[in-house]
Amino acid sequence: MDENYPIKRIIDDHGHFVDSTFENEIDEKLVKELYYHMLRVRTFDRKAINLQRQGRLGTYAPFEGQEAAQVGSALALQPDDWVFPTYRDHGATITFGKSMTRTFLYWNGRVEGCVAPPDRNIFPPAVPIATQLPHAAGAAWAEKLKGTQNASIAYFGDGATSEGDFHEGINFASVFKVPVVFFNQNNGYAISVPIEKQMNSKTVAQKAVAYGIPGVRIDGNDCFAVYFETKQAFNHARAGHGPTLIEAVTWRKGAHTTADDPSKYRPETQGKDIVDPMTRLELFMKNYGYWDEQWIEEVKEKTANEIDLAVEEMEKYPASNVEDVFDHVFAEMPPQLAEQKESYLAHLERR
Amino acid sequence: MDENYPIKRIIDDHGHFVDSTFENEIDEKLVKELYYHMLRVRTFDRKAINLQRQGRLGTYAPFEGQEAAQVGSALALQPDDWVFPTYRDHGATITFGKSMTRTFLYWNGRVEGCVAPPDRNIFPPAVPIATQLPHAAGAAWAEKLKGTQNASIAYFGDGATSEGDFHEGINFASVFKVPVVFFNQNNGYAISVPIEKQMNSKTVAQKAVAYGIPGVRIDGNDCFAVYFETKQAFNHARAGHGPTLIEAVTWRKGAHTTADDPSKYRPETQGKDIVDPMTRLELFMKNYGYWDEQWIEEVKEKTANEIDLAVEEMEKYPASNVEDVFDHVFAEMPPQLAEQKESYLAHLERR
Amino acid sequence: MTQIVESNQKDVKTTQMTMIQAINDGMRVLLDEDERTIILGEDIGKNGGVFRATEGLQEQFGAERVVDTPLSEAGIIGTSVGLAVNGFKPIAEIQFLGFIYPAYEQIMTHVSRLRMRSMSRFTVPMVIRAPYGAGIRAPEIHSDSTETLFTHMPGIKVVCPSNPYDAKGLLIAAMEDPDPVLVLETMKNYRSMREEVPVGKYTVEIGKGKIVREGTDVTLIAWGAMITVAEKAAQLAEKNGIQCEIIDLRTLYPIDRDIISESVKKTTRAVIIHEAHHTSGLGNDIVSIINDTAFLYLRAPIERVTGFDVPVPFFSLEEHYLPTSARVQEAIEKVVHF
Amino acid sequence: MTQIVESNQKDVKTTQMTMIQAINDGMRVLLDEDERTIILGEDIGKNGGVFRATEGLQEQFGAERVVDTPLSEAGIIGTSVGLAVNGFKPIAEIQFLGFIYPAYEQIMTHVSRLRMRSMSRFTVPMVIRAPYGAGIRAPEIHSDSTETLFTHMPGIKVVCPSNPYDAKGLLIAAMEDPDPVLVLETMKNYRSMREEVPVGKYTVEIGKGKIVREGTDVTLIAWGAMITVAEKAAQLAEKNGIQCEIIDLRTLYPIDRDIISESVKKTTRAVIIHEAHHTSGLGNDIVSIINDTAFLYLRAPIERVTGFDVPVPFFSLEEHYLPTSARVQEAIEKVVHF
Ligand SMILES: Cc1ncc(C[n+]2csc(CCOP(=O)(O)OP(=O)(O)O)c2C)c(N)n1
Ligand SMILES: Cc1ncc(C[n+]2csc(CCOP(=O)(O)OP(=O)(O)O)c2C)c(N)n1
Ligand SMILES: [Mg+2]
Ligand SMILES: [Mg+2]
Repeated sequence: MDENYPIKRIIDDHGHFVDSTFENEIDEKLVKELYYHMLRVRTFDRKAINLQRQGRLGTYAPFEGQEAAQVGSALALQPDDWVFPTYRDHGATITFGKSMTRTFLYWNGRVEGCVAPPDRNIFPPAVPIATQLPHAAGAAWAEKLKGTQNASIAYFGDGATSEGDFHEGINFASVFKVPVVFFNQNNGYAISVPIEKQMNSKTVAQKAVAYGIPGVRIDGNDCFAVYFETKQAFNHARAGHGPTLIEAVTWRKGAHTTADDPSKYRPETQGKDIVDPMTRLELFMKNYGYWDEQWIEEVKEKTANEIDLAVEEMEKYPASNVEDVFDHVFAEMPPQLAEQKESYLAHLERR
Repeated sequence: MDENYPIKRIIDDHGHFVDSTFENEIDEKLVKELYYHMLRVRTFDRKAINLQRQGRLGTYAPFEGQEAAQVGSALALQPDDWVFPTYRDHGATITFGKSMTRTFLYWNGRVEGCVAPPDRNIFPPAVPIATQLPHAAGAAWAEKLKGTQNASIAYFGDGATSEGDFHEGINFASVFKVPVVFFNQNNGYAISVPIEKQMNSKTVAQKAVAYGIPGVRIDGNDCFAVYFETKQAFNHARAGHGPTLIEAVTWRKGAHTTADDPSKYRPETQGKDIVDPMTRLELFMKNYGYWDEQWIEEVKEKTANEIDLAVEEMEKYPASNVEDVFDHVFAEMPPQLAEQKESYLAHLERR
Repeated sequence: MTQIVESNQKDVKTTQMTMIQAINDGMRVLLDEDERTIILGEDIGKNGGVFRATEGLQEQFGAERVVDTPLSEAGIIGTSVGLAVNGFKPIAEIQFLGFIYPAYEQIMTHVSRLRMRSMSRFTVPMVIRAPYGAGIRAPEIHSDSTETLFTHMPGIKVVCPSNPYDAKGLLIAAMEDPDPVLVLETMKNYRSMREEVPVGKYTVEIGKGKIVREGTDVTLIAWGAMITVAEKAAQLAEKNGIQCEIIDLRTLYPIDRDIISESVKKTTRAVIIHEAHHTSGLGNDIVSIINDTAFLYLRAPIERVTGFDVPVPFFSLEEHYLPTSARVQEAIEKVVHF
Repeated sequence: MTQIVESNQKDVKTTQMTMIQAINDGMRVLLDEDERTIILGEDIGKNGGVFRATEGLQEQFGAERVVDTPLSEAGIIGTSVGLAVNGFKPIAEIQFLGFIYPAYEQIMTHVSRLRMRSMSRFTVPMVIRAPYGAGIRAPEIHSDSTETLFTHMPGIKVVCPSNPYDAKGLLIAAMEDPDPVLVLETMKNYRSMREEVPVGKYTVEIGKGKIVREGTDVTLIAWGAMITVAEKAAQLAEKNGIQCEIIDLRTLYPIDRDIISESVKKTTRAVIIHEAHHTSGLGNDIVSIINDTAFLYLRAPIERVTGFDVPVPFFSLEEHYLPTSARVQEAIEKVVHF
């Protein structure tokens, strides 16, 4: 079956074109945009790991290795689209417009970290695996009913494909032909469980057959493949043709989270042959004359400053407000809850 | 995609061979066995509807039109196999050895109706849709671990394919390569919802691709196709090659249950062109010299008597025992439950 | 029966309706007045629902607004979350409460928590309707009464009307509520009574119980199908000179503590009746409310008459599972003669 | 602290263990003594579980008996039902209690009801282990404490050890039980204490609470992580001359009513502490038990110190959600000075 789902690539491991379909659409603007965002989120990611090590952040889920998949797909979105991320997709959400400060806050156990800017429809990260797929279908359905051109994207991992909600969400989307892109990052592992223990199918993409929708398998470390295939899936969706399942084959370079020790379950050498998505883009830029040392230095500096500022903002952020424990359960607090709040605040006063 | 899943048939609508693969294995014994059981369960089914109309049975789920699918598959089982039916699969369970009396009792709201003979591993009918698929995988897994040649069969409908448990059950079975046959009866409707509103895929069989297992689409009204394809799937399973998904395309001739009125949601004419599975077998028997009027009369009489006896037994069955409300919750009753039982029995005494 | 009639509307046109008709009528009003209303469920379209709750609605409002879904409760609830967040007002029908469990994760982790998680940026104004309860000779699992699973879930309200008027009024109130509301509908009462129900729109306030019979000696607290049981028991008790007050709780979360507390302070005795299991049933919450608010008034231990701690039995035995007026009557005698 | 030591075994070899080690050791014993024992879960193999509960077990007993499953809780529980019915004794690990919801239907309609449905022909002797509770700075949903969802489910037992000794003993007892048992493990105590735990096999009886501190003035009833909170509060109260008795309930279904009733009859006052939400929390059941069995002894309304009726907040605020010894102390003062 997997022979029906060859991995689509636009550039190879050495940064050379292997597919020229989109060659004309690749220009300096796009290349720099991809590079800029990938560098930016990678720098964020590494900073977050450092902060966690220093005890300035809680347990953190890194995405290093998945930048091409996350940035490439996020850049394919329109501003009014809907994004349904997991806990590992802040590379995508930051690229789409979520604030870094808020993202740091999220990893410090701050609910404020879930809130995206008002002009971006970004759901809070889904922690219960695969539960966001039906939401993406529902939001897309609403857009269809409203008659807009907006669409949804649901991010999820290889492990998520085993949950019922994966199945039910895609089934609904396919039956109601709603504009949604199911974007799977197959990063090889669900915590410690390798993909061959997760599923008996050789690919995630082939699962699209179950729903009679297109399934596309792409090299998730090739930012161009990700960008253009996601864009195509969105075009398909916006044109009223319904959902697409994209499998972006990528690799989680680091631990599942900072609390995880991958050496317990995967060989040191595994994945070492995979060319890093940033390296691949750099090679491409050098091969095709996009490499601009000065611009890169500027971008690095700008990004570093931006992130430092975000760290500062995060650390200066007003302390958690105990009232938030009670205030966002209902629009209007039921009497018993109001009483609980009141009596707890009074208790705190007394202490 | 559906072109990959043509409907397999052995005999056509007129009872003529269209596939000779199994011709040598079709002998008088098999033909008569199929005929006998299909007649037997159809007679049971019609009797049950009559009893319901007379108020002698509760709401009943008829299976007329699905006899070939149920009998053909049940005859492919070995005595030590495990059967996981729904509420509509008593054609299969009766064929496999469940008592008719108990089956009637089931439809009279008697829990005794769930209990199969000790030498038959038949689960109680699964009422919550698709929940039995993981059970079938688990029981089959146990057989594999024990090193036996036994296998499971899970019966389920087209509607069931939309539930998460369908997906999770087959995924487990495929990953652990356990000996189970997932036997889908696509009877066109889930209550009032036609298959094209249930799924966007043209077939159920193609959903097997998602799990990297064989998917087979058969004419569920051709008892030979059902029998031999199910047998093959069992051989595959017993040989250690894992699960198969079979889609038996059939037709629910009657109502969803006796409480349902199909004229509300499906045109009178729909399905009228489908040749009844019994008629097809009869035509086959006539075409190929198996028709034996005398034997058929004997079988009809025998069956009618057997069913009358079962009705009698059901109606003479000892009244429901109120203690059963309490006695099968735990092996040993916790004190509070024992107290509830005691005080309720005392209350009944007082009245 | 001393039915205390609410009438916030005067001179309202009314018509005779059963509870199922009132629910159907309520949905028609909601579909009619707001085009964002969308109904999702299994068999609710042409078939009009297995209880005919949505009869005629698809015909009137089209298949885009009254939608037959695949057989998938998590799908129904999960997509409803997306629809609700994105501007629609879904009414999700779960065919029977016993089939809500596959959607439990969606309700528990999203329907009820999305407001909190997003600090009220994303809210889920939706209604989940679910027929519940035993006593109609339905197959297994169709008869569960597991309201506790939802009252123990911060972020969702739970209502449970016992009659046509409340059913329509609470359904409309639920849809006007900015937060998710689970509407539990007792199947036993779907067609068991008919009463005058206002034509058009009106609401019954969520969070308010109702005294449906006034009395001085003991307070009976019940909801849904158990109101009828309580009323019969009260009639029996009256023959022995015991005057029961009956509270129809109507909303199970947030519970109307005041109505309970005031009544028990007056009567000094209480019997709680529910068909859910005894252990962790909502009756325990009511015992606590009385403990918290009327401790010094209580003259006898509170009695609870409930479903037993057993799975709801197959229908040949279900009458033994359900509270009966005879059991309630004994409980009344017990608290009165403590 | 007046720890009352149980010793049904004399001269037993013991060794120092944390709770997580005791659980690991318990599973080793079970795998070792019965080859029908099989463990299923996410990340329990090479990784040894996210809390190391299954550390070393796959290495020792093989990947056929300690099985990494796909990420699918309904799959884990559903296949365990099939395994259990067909002769195996599964221990199913749910990575966190907050992720049990996708399996809720399987537990509610099959694990707990198959015995009833088959009149005891098919039984489901299995154990479900689930870490639960807040206070370890885990992400959202990882911190739920929703035992009520299982105590309100006839056909399954629920235990909740607070210490290494009970954790191992209850786990082994759960596996010996002919019926399904849910073992709730407080993550907060996984490594917070070490104590002497017998090497090899022993059991702690299901259904029996334990007095972990004797006192005369007020009974504190708690379980899991709340035992520590109760103990601190008792120490604070002692300074004010109040002697608290503490019951570690240990089993949440079936509850040990006698131990509660006897203690409250003695102390005449009770404070219940649990981290689950207030409404429909198990505290209400305990209030009812006291109402039913010690009504005339009670000198003050029972106080409950619980998690609030809000979703467990993100971890920066979780300490405000959880009962504290300060809140318990106030409740103690309140019942004593009523
Ligand atoms: C329903 C549910 N079960 C278990 C978990 C615990 N858990 C968190 S992440 C994870 C693995 C997810 O793997 P995958 O979907 O491949 O995404 P990745 O982490 O690789 O990005 C698990 C098991 C959870 N969050 N939700
Ligand atoms: C989880 C769940 N949801 C809803 C129902 C109500 N229900 C009973 S049968 C049925 C349709 C099933 O259709 P299908 O799977 O095609 O089987 P068929 O009845 O056609 O044999 C529905 C919706 C149920 N039993 N379980
Ligand atoms: Mg992964
Ligand atoms: Mg069907």
